[in-house]
Amino acid sequence: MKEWMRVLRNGLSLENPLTVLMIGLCSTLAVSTKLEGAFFMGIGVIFVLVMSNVLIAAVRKFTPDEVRIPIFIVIIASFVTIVDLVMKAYLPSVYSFLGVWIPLIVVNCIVLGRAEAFAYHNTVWLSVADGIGMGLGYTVIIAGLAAFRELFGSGQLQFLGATLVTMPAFYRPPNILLLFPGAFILFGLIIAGSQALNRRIAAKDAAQAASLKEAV
Amino acid sequence: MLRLYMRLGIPVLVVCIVAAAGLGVTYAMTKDKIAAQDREAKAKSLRIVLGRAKSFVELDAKKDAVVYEKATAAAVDVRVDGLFRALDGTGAQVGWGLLVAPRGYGGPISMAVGVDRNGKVTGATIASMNETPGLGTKVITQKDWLPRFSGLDTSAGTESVRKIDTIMGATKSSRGVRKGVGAAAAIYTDVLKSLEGGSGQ
Amino acid sequence: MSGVAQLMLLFIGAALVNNILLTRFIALCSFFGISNDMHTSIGMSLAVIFVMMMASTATWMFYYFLLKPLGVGEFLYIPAFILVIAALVQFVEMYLRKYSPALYRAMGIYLPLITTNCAVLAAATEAVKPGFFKMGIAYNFTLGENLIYTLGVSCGYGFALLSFTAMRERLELAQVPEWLKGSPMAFITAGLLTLGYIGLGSLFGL
Amino acid sequence: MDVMLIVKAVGALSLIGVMSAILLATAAQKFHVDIDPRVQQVLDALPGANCGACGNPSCFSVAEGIAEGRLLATTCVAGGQEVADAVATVMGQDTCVVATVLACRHCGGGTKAQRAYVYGGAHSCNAVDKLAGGSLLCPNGCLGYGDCVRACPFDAMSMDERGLPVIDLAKCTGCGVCVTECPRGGTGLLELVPESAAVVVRCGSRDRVKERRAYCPMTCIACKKCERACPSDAIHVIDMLAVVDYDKCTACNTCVAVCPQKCIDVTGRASRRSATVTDGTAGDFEGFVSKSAAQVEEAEQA
Repeated sequence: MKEWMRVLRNGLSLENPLTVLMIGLCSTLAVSTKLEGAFFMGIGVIFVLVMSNVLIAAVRKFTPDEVRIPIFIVIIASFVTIVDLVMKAYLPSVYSFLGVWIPLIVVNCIVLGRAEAFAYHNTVWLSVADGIGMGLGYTVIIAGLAAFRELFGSGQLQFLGATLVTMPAFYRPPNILLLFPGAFILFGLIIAGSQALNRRIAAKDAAQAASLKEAV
Repeated sequence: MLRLYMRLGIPVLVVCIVAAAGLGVTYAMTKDKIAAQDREAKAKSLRIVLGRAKSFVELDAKKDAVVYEKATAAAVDVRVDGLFRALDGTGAQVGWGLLVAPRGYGGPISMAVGVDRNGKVTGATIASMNETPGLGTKVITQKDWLPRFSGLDTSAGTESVRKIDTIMGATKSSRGVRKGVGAAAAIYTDVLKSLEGGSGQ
Repeated sequence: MSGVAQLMLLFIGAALVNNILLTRFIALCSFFGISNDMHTSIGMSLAVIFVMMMASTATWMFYYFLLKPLGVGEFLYIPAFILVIAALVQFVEMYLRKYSPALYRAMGIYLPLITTNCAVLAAATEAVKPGFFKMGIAYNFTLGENLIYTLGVSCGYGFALLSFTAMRERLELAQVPEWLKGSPMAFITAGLLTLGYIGLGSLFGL
Repeated sequence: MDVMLIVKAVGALSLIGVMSAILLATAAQKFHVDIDPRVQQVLDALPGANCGACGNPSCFSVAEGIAEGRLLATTCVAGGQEVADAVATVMGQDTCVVATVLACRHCGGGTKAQRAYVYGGAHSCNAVDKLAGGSLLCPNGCLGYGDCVRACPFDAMSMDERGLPVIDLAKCTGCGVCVTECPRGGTGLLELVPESAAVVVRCGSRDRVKERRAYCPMTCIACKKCERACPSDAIHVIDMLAVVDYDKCTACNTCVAVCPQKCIDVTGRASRRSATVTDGTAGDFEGFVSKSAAQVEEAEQA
């Protein structure tokens, strides 16, 4: 169980797929103009990640090495299609916003990457943790980015049809935030921030290690 | 030799069969729901442009293939997504609902256009599009623009929309929408007008 | 529009105006991942052009000769396409290693990466589901148009990748604020590059 | 439920799946390239940095070459003896001795050397060097923009306060990437020397002595004191520049002590002197004044 929690936390912080590993960027930047869309995208990715991780971990003993990529990718594609169909049927408004990006979950490097790097070598139980951790790590970043872009780019923040926050009337939302260049620049700043944070943590660790040494 | 084929083929085959079966089941379960959503979305935008009509009957893609062919030809480079007879409560035809998709800045703009039996546009609305937020979206957010198409005479075909100005800052998008209405007008004058009368009732 | 002119427009539209990397946000992973080094970028671009042409031809045929007639294209296209792409990429890799070591050395190591390159799947899907990826297509393609279109998309990919790599190589030497060094600066540069591509939208009335 | 549809779906996807499997299986046989299993083992033994120091494009191509017998087990210059031993074990050969080399720098001028012009362009030695022969008056001195530091695949180099690259000999593998990258590497600013090298002349200027005295406080003035003092005839002034013959040098450090310019310096892994220790610091810049032979000895003992 301890191991399980460790794997779960890994996805959230140390190996966060977006800010640390920098994979799965396409959908992150494109979908993060609306909080609601980003949220459901995250849910979709978590579902696909967990299910495909579980299945791949389960069949890993019976998979010949030469055809493992086709097998993984069919499994992943099937779950993606399920998300695609279910969302189309039950969440049409979300689907009309996300539609394009759902099929691209298949080629989202996070999913195949985790299948190869983790699920293929680990047990079903741990793979679940990895799927949830990685998926949550993705969702947190993408939803945060979306909330920021929606609030400051369009002047109000909506979720499931309810308006959560509205900027005061004198605020004139800059369009650039909703456009592609804004997404790139904003994401660049986010990475700069997270790098600075990591550096500070590393420096602190080093200082701590040094003081320990002295004490010894 | 054969063993290699079996060793590689069987796992792939099994995975494919299971995956396809699973997807088939999911598709069968969601198919009706998706079709209903689709119909609902279409009907919703059609009701906006032709409020008088109680029901819409789509021209069958197989039975009326000729009509669709002619309509596509009349629409030039605007995609024709569907042609609907608009019926009132008694089943009498009050006009036509047309679903067209002209090209805007960010890809096709799916829109609905209503035309009444006098050849006047009753309204135009946008069902979905991918225009730039804040710029191309002005075709919707500028509230007084789309209603300007109402009452437009369709007799001049694609030229009918000439007198509607495009929106500054959303030139491509508004030109696309204009083109969509123009195509609908052309389809009506060239094709649908002659189909009116008894057949709808 | 005459045939040749239309094909030209199709190509330019796919390569520049609707550039897959900079206006559609597709295939960004490889865009940031390998744009450090010019040699790598050239190899990857060549490999992408090559694989995309083959893959989209194959998926087009599978779609129109198998999936569509059976009426299962609607929900089976994702697994079917990606399976075809994955198998094809692996096959090409093996073939090149055996028969064209020179070519294999030039782009061989990038081939496995292409399976997860969204651009290939996106272009293949767009060709049979027009307008799906909003890449400026309004009708179903014939095989020939599909080829031209795919060539346009992949050349656009290569063009964007190479120009971005050139910028990043120059950026290496520039004096950038310490906290922006490395990938943050790369993202900001990409943002400015996309600004330029937005301007291309008014080109040729596309 | 539409059974027929599911059957069709299963049929279509299975067909594609089986076709791909057959394609791959056939390819695996038809295009089978006999890869020597030793290639992988050799590859595992190599550092895998793909540094290109050996003149081959990648570690994989080296592994192939070694397995085919085209290349020697000692090909990897970066890996040194350890890697060569491991590779030789894989290949079933006797272990062979590698002549390890290290990088060293022949310049002590740094920021104190006079400039020909003020340069404000791209931060790159290669760029400066192309602009009117570089911003330094000295044609062989270090330009100080750190191309070598960025190029070093082993993170063994860093720029110090004097604007000179310092080589951490504990990390340096002698791969030579810095020498290739340095625009003045070809004229001897950076050089690969044997691991046993104990002293280094921190000047490589080919200018006339009078001129180089005018623009650099550190330069070798060709006074021949070192040549006369050397007990083992290992240092000579050739073309107005002191040059060490490492075959003869016994690391007695006499030359270091007699040099009036303090331009000869202690270095080398053999003397366990990381360049950062003996290579002077910003404080004692004016020709390593504060460093006497006694101090060097002291440093050695510590």
